[in-house]
Amino acid sequence: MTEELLIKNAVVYDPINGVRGERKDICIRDGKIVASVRNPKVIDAGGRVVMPGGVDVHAHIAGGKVNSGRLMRPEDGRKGREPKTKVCRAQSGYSVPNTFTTGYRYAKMGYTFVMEPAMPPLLARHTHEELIDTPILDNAALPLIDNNWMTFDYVKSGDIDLLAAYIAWMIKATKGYGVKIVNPGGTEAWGWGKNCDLHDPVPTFDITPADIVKALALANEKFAMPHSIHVHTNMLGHPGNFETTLATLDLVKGIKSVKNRPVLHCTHTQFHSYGGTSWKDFESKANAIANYVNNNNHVSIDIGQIILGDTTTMTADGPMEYSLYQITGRKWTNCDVELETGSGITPFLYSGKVGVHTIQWTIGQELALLIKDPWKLALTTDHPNAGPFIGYPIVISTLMSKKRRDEIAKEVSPAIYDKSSLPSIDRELDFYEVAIITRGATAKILGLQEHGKGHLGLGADADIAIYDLSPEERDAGKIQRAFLNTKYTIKGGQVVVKDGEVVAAPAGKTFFVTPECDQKLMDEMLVNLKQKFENYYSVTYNNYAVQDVYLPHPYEIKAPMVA
Amino acid sequence: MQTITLRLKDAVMSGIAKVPVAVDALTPDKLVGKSVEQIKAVQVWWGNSQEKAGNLFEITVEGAAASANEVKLLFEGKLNRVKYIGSGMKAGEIEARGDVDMHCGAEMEGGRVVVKGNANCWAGREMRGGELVIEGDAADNLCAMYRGEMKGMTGGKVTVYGDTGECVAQYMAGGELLIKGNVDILCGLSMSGGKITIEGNATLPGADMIGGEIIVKGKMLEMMPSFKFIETATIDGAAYKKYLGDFAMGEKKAKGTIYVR
Amino acid sequence: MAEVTDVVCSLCGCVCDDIVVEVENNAVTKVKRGACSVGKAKLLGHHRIKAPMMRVNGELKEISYDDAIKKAAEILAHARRPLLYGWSSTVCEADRVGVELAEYLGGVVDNTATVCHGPSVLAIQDVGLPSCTLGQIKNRADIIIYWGSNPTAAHANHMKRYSYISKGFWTAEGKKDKKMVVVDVRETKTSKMADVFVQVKPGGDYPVFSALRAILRGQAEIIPDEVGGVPKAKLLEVAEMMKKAKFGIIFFGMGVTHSRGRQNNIVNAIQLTRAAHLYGKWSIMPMRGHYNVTGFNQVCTWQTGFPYSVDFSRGYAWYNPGETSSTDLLARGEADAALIIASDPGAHFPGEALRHLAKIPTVMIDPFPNPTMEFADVVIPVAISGIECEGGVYRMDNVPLRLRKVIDTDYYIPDEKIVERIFDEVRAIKAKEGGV
Amino acid sequence: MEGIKAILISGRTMIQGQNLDSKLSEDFNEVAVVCELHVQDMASLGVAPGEPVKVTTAFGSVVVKAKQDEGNPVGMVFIPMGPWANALVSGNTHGAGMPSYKGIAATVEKTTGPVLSVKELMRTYMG
Repeated sequence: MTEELLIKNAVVYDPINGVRGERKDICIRDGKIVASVRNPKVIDAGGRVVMPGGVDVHAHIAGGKVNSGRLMRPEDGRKGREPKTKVCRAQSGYSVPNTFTTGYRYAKMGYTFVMEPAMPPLLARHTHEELIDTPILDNAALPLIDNNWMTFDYVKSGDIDLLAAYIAWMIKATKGYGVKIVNPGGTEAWGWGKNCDLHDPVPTFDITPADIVKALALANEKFAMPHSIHVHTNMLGHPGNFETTLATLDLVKGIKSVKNRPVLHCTHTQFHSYGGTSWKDFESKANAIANYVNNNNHVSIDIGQIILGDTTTMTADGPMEYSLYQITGRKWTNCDVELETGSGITPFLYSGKVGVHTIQWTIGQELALLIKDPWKLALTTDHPNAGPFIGYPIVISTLMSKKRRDEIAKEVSPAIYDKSSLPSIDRELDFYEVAIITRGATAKILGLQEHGKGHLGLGADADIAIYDLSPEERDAGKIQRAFLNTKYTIKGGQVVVKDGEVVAAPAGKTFFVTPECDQKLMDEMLVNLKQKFENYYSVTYNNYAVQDVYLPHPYEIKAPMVA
Repeated sequence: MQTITLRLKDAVMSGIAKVPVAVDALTPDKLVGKSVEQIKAVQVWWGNSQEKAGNLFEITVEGAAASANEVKLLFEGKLNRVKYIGSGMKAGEIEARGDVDMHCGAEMEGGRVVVKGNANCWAGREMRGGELVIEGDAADNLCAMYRGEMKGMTGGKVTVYGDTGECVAQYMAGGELLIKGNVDILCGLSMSGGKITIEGNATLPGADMIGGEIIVKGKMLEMMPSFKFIETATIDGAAYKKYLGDFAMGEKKAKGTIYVR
Repeated sequence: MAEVTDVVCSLCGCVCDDIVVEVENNAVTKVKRGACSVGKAKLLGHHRIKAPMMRVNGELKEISYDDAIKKAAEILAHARRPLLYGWSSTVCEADRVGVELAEYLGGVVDNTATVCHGPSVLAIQDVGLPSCTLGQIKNRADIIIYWGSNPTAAHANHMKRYSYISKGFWTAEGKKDKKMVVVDVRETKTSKMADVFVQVKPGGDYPVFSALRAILRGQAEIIPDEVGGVPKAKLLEVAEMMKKAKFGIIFFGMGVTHSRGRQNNIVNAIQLTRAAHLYGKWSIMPMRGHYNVTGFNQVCTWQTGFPYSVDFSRGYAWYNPGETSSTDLLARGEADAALIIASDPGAHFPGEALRHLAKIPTVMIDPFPNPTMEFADVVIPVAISGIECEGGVYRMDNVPLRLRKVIDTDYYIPDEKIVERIFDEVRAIKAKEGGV
Repeated sequence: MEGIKAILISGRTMIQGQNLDSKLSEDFNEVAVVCELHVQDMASLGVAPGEPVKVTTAFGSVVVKAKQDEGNPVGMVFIPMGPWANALVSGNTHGAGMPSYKGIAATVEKTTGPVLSVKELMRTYMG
């Protein structure tokens, strides 16, 4: 029996297909968008705003780091509790919700795909086990290949082909999606309690973070990878770090991708757009970063917008989290991962009364409003670092409403008026641009538009969000409420949310990439890799790779080697 | 003045297993204005299912009350497995005649709770206001925080006539606590504010404290090694040694004070 | 005869994964290398429970798997406050079903951490845990402290694979250029190997941690001459060593989680690690006992938001060890039914708790006969994880590994399947009786 | 010869570990039902290795076999983690979920026995 569904009277915003608020019907059969249907169940969208299912390029939702955050914060778990229902498991948590709640809350916001951006390779199995228990959302994870000793070997020898072979092996071993780089070199230095800026040599390995980023960008483009390297630049959170960010973006300027996409994605850029020399003269440098992005086409960014309130910061940038703990004195967890990467976790309160936090809060919005082309831009809060993903509707309402921004400006620190340009920006995004930065651009940045995501063209996955909004709605409060709880969310042709209630919780698919590397190259690399396991790893080579049983609903993307 | 008497039926605790009854739904501010039938219909948790209050308690109501301040609850019967007495209370009065179970007066904001007996763990947890009097002993984590929080008791007044357990007033940030008996180890652990007066003995009080004040009128059975003697001071005419600490937290944070007889 | 390599040990928190065994007509005949004597004993196999049983007027009688599963479901489905305890000597796949079953029943789910490293979890919730994976220690550590932990008795391969004796990138000479400090209330084989042995008075750990922290924070002069039975000179000696470390690690065990101060000993040990971090790179790690005690805590945390002692009475998770933990539920006489899986409260719980366990209907799921069986009304034998079936586990440093299946069993059923079948029966009972 | 006051602790031993899954077997009985004492304490009790001693705390009493151990300080007794040690432990977890397994005030006396097997010890809990 084929499952047919017809959505009538939808006002569709589908930027990948250039559909800008057209009143249309959407036909669905067997979970896909089709041209016509014969005997469908019918949903009358009643002229409401309809978009493809949301795609989030960067949210820490699954894995060792996130779970350490949950475990260490029962006081966060105690918030947001909901009893189990016939459909839903028991829910808990605000900034570090349990996995079921993550699936339900994203679905209620109309999201259907989330990228876990930081999977420590040695702990990859943990990330996949949590993705299995994250309902509804299709997903993928990016293994961290930034501070790996194998990466250092080939960056030092300059052998990009062998580095490409290592990347191919690592992405297959971890069932990953692409190359994630966090504080390259710095987290290895943190193994001795130290750190590195872009051109500082990594202790003992004496290569620089700049060398690492460049080499990995080149190696990544040796395959037809759907996504570019995903980079958290050095010196996150340090006043004056905008120069490090610009220098990092410039490193890869000449590199081309066979996949006609940028070659570097700069993530949670807000944390990397700081001016001044200390917290006293701290100021926004969003305009400098925005100018660079406007004048170059080899870079995409996601904003990492602050949500005022308490949250849990967690990143592979061990040294940064330690410095945050030293400022707040709150609890602090660290986990260096042998030969590969690290992580740090500490709670943080972003307060509108504090000047620095207020400027941080403006920077994310400045980036979104100063960067002219929304296709280079993704909306994130680096969940939960700058704030929980449940805050996305707030960000959407402030980007769409100058009036809302001015109201908030009056309630926060006056530093907003002399250290940031947000009050002077009048631009308001419309539904079309919002659809770009939350599904269109985000799907393209990840290379998922070729795999049925982020749009409603024929053959696309029937992932659809129907918001209880008329296209003319301009009231920030109504917009915020509507983007928090959809009228309907449809995942793979199945209604999963109705009137803000989860009515079904099917399992999501895990997307992973198989880079097809030349076998001779691979064998040469494996000699070096097996030596590392023999001498330095605490697990054996044969027990390392993630077994297929950890992906009950796999979706494979092959990435052939580029000639 | 209205008095609502709630006598726990013997049958509730007659089984092999003594499954706790949670009465956070039965406080003066939540019951004011309700008829006895409506009170009997209030849902109360007993293990993993809710029961009508009337099925677990014999309930009688005398007099009337215009506001919660004029409502007094009287808990009677075998209360040692009745949890959350007065929890989250905003106004009015509660008297519990007998030993009560955990979370008595937890997250109280106002009103007065008197326990004619011992109170189990977490009495006065995260208290913000109001008064809690325990005429017997209080078990561990009296006036403490919930796991992971940085603040426990922030206001209100608690008096315990008997002894108390471990970690009393952990992460205290405000309010007043008077203990007439002895306290077990680590009273005032990690406190940042508020005042604790112990008329009996104490063991390792004030560890990791960064503010607030502890007075030990009885014997200091074991003193923390990381406190610094400052001077002698007099309180109510008696001489005390004044210590500053906890220097294990570093000089900048060692802003807590302990007075030792 | 076949040789099986890279076998993963299913006994202690070391989870050694380079074991080589010989298998002949479906039995492990030889453990060639990689396992300590304790791991070897399990791999070579012991006496185990032959068949499912049910207690009929005092005596355990053999019954079928189906009947045992039905009886187990009846006991759990009708309970007002069921305790589902254990989960540490089985795989994550079983733990996932167990947490869901507890949620469905409105019961309490808890694991052996509640009598082992539960206090370490409470401490992490107070101050966090600056730590690392074991390989980081193997490659870098120059000062190793075992505090209230006796690896020669409890984690025999620990020093050889990960810490004092192991050789790594910056530690190619093994223990030659490392220092080991052992802090304990008594001398042990481990303390005899130490460069420095600090003998603490029983229950004296807490003030000793605080004294060391004050010294590291420049307040040595206020420290009295003796703290917790340790002379000040010894404290100064240890503090000096800690200041010079390039990469220091503190391993702690039940010597500090079981004694006076409990979780606050661990908070203080973590605070000491943070103070030492002012001078060099310092980490701290609990010596988790069972091979998958950490795994349950991980599964329970991502599924419920909390690591153990989770009470689902109200349909959502209420976490409060000391109220919702197994010893309290039993000693206070609250639980009215118990499911004990992959653990042995009969051997490890206080007598007071066992007196109540004896009074309530109890279901036991385990491959091996143990003292808990004396309390069991239904006994269900299972396949041995890591030998007869595979599954996910988490090592003491939270590194996830996968147990291998080494030999077959055509009779015994894995834990996960048994718990699933009990769950299906519970659903059927509830549907019939119009329950939730 | 009346008993001595002592501090009781318990913990893992290699043999206890090797029999983790066979605690009903004879050799577990042999090996885990011991109470390790300092040689001086053995002398003041007038007890030779292998002879039964009765260990009592505020929460229970159990008969085990004396074993000499150089590691213990005077006044400290060690019983391997297991049924006999835990017969002496309180069920009060002091609001932390963790029983007080170590550092319990105990008295140790010379006795004639009997040393209960694990099964017999478990029977004592079945009122």
